[in-house]
This record gives sequence, structure tokens and C-alpha cells, in this order.
Amino acid sequence: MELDKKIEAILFWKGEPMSIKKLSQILSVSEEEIKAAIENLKIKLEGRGISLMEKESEIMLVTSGEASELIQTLTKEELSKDLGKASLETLSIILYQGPVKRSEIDYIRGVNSQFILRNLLVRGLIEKISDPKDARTFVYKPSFELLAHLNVKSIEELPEYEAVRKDIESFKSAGVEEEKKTEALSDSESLENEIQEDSELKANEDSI
Amino acid sequence: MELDKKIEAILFWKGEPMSIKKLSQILSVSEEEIKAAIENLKIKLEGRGISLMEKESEIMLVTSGEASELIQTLTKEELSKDLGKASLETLSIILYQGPVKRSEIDYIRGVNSQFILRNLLVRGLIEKISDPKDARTFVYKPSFELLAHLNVKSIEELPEYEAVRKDIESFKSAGVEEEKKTEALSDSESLENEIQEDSELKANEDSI
Amino acid sequence: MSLDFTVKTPVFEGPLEVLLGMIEKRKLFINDIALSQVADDYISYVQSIQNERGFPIAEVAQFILVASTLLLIKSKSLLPTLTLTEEETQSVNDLELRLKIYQRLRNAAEHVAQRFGEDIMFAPLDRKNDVKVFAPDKDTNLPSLFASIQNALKNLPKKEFIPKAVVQKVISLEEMIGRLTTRISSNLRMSFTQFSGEHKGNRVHIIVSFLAMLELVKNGIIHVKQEKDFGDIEMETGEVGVPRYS
Repeated sequence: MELDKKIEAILFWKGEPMSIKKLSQILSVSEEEIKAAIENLKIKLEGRGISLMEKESEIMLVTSGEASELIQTLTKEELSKDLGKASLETLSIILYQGPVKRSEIDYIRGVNSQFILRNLLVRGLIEKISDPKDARTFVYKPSFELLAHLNVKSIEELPEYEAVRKDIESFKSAGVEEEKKTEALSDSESLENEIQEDSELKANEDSI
Repeated sequence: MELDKKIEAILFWKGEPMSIKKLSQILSVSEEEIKAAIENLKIKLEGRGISLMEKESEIMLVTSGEASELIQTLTKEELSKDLGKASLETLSIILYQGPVKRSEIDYIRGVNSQFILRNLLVRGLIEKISDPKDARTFVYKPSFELLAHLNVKSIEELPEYEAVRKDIESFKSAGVEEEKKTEALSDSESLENEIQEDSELKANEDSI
Repeated sequence: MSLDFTVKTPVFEGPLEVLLGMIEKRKLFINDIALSQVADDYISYVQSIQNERGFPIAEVAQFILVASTLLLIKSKSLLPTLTLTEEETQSVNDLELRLKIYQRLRNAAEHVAQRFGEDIMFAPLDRKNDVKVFAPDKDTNLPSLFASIQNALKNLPKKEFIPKAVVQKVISLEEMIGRLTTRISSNLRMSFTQFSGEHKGNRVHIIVSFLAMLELVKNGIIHVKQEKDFGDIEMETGEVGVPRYS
């Protein structure tokens, strides 16, 4: 794969400015080679909807100038749209359970919440912070603005706060009991099966 | 600004799947024009670091499969690359036979698929939507995430996609014909059949 | 909460998977001849899993349904004069069809296994250049959010019991096997004169042992029914795959 394509992929994926130095490290080539590839990429992007923006020694991909008006309209529209059932449900889980990991939200909802969380973040209804218990992952919590908007001074003031939390806890601990039961039974299962189960289990951790 | 450039800009900005219908509304052109522009965009993106994915009437921009290793070194997220046997079987049914009801999945697998489906939903590999033919029930179909994990830009790119669908159709229609034939023959089976079966009997004697 | 969540599904071979395995092991094509040849192996397998601790009862019922269809096929091959009812013929055709579909999809699954995770295309990361504006909608209020969490709680997965239809089928299966036993016994008496010559002893022997096998399967069905009468199904099916917390 040519260097300019690799740079294109990285910048598209990141959506943030990146330094030439950093790119040269990632791609294990000299900064001169990166610069040459950037010139190449600029040519390749002619006639495309995205362009390369350079600032000092940083570069990033942005939507082409003529599209900016369109994007503005879309942003406004997105912010004024109704949240919808799935978003409200996700928001309510974050409200009652937050700070909460995405895997936990997904587990309770039974579906993947990736795009919904993105939208709630953009609308300033929730915040994404590093998990204090594990810096590699994130947790979601209601934003201050949301709590103020709801006129809730502390989370415990939420309707039936204790009851809701207890219900969710008991759902989760029901899972724990099941787990124990299988462990007790596991000696009658073949070793091969167990290994398979185990790898399936691992695959699910945090990839959610 | 050409339509395909506008579409690329919007998709880049959005970073999520968008429907052709929505794009036609935003850009105030017909869906046919959008589709034609998508074809243009696909040509422009050939061999680039970015690919266009299509699924039913939605499209999305992603990093190209060639850049996979590169992006993997950058991502902090743990990737789900392992599939258990049951997941693999269920995903294959949804990929090659989807959209498909849970009862159909259970019928093909011969086992209860409730929990494996929930697991796949949580992992974001499949989607659950109301059955367009019957709003009371649901159907399952592949997600963009799943196709992206398989490095296919559209479901038709899956190896043997058409062949598998055709084969299964022919099994089903053969089954229907078989039924008709049996009804017609009812109990007046020909002598020839009986003789044949008699020789089968001999073949079976050893197997008991 | 720093724990991860997962739904764990027990791994065991399904009824069609086991059957297909037996057919493929003998390098046979899927048809009634092949099915009647593997019937004995399959029934011994079903007998063995019934005594296995931890094997979900709901799934055993599925195995017994398949076993019973194999019995029909085998009965017909032993006694060609035996006439199957429309429903029986239907279940024979149905089993063949399911096996063919299953086999085709299982082969296709090879492609999926080969490609999955090999060259992943990545969706872009969250776009951080969005200006964050606090933008609630008309439903962003306590009553709506409370209703939403209530709904989410209501939709939490519950243990699933054996669908009534399966239980009923298993019960009527017992009757079916009872009837089949009677039909074969009387057919055997009627056909006795047909069995002439050197094969006579052999054939009677085959059919008698077949009748014994029918009894065994019938016992298996009763076993499943009892599980239900003792109210154990609920517990047993819990193992089909209740969400786990790890």
C-alpha cells in the first residue's frame, strides 16, 4: 500500500490533526518521505469531497470548503431532532447507572449503543470520561447541564432511584448465580467445550 | 460542487451510516441521482485508503481493508476477532439468508438461538428490526460492523453469496414438489418402488 | 462498576449437527437411505446425552424429535408395506430439507470463519471537532426518562421455558411411537409369509430389535415429560444460556 494511501486512511480514521513527526514514527519512514507523500495525497484529493489542511507541522483531513454550509445546516438539524426511544433509553440508563461503561449499557439494552452514545455526547447530554478504575477504558455519566435541566441536585433524587438500581443489580447478580452453577456442572462437560466457551467469553470482554 | 463530492463530505463528517433517502432530502435531489453519484464516488475511491460500504439502502465510509493492520496498531480498543462455533453458525445464517426471523434461525440450527442472538446484538455484529411483513415480529440482519469485519464492501461480495442463496431456494422448491408428488401417489405406490425398497432392506440388515 | 458483561452460551452440538456429522462420516448424501443407515447411531447418541448432567432438557426434546423421524424412515425401509401418514411423510421431507440447508450454510460458514477479523475495515473514530451544544429535546424530562428506564427493566432478558409447542409435540410423539409400534407389530405378523427363504430368521430378528429400539425412544420421551411434571424444565433450560456476569 502506497504511503499516501496509508496517510489518507490514518487521517480519515482519526479525524484530528496529526504531526508529521508522529506519522513518520507510525509508518517508520523519514519525515521527508511523509512530506513527499502528503504532496501526492493533495493531488489525489483534487476532485474529492475531503481535503488536506496543513497548519505548521500538523495535518488533518477536513470536508472540502464548499461543503461547509451544508455541514452547518446538518449540525443544526441534528441538534434539534427528537432523541427517539433508543436514545432516551440509553440516556436513562446513564442517568440511573452512571458512571457506566459502554459494555454495561449494551448488556442491559441487549444491543450495541455506539452511535447513540456519539449522538448523546454531541448534544451535551452526557460526558465521556476515563474510567477511574481502568484508565484504558471510558465511562459515561450525565452532564451537569442535563442534571440542571432536570432540576436534579443529586442523583438520589431521581424517581424510585433505589428500586431501579436494585432491579438492575438483581438482573446482574442473577447472571452471577448462573455462572456459579455452570462452574459446578463443568466437570461433566468435555474439556474441549470448556476451552471453546472460554475463548468465546474472552472475545466478548470489552470488545462490546 | 459535484454531488459525489458533497456525499463524500457528508459521510466523512458524519462517520456513521447514512441512508440514500436521507441524502436525497439533504441534497434536494432524487434518490436515483444519489445512486448515480455513489457509483462515481466508488470509482474515485478505488485503491484509496478509504472505502465506501453499501448495505441495503445505506452507505458509509470506512478505512480500506488494506489499511487494516496499520489501523489495528493505532486502535486502543480490543478487537473481537474470535467467533465461537455457535456464533459463526448463526452469523452465517444471517449473512447468507438474512433478513431472517429467529424462528427460521432456530429451524436451521435445530437449537434455541435466543442468547446467541442477544450476544451478537450486543457485540454490534447484527441488527434486529421489525419485520416489514409483520410488525409484531423481528428479523435479524448483518450490521456494517459485521461486513467491515469480513472486509466486504457489500454483502454481495461475500464468497458464494448468490450460489448459497440459489442452492437453498432450490432445496426448498424441490421439497415443495416432493410433497405434491407424494400426495398424488398417495398409497398407490408402484410395484417398482417396492422392489427397490426391498433391496434397500438388504443393505440395511448389516447396519443394525 | 469495572466489570465486563457478556452473554455466555453453552457449547454443545445441535441435533442437526450431530446427524449431519454421522452422515458425512460415512460419506453419504442426504437422502432417506442415508438417514435410515445412521438411525441406530443417532438413537444411541440421544440415549447417551439424556443421562449427561448439564445437557439442557429443552434441547434433548429437539434430539428426540429428530430421532423419531429417523425411526419413521427406518420403519419404512424395514417394512416397505408400511404406509406413512401425511404428517409423517411431511416430517421426513422436512428433516431432509433442514439437513440440506444446514449443510449448505455450514459450508458457507467456512468463508465467514476465514475472513472474519482478517482485514477489518474501520469506522472512523468519534468526530471531536463537533461543537458541543447542550441540546435536549421535548422528552428530556424526568417522567419520560423514568418511563424509559422502566421499559428497559421490563425488557431485560428472562429465562426462556420450553415453548409449549415443543412439549406438546413430544407428548404426541409418545403416542406416535406407540402407534408405530402397534403398526409394525401387526405389519410384521401380516408380512410373516413374505419372509421366506434364508433371510427369514434374520429379518424377524432385525424387526424385533427395531421394536425394542422404539421402546427405548419411548422411554426417553417419558423421561422428558417427567422432567416437566417435576417442574425441572425451568431450571434445566436456564442452562441454555442465561446471561452471565463475569
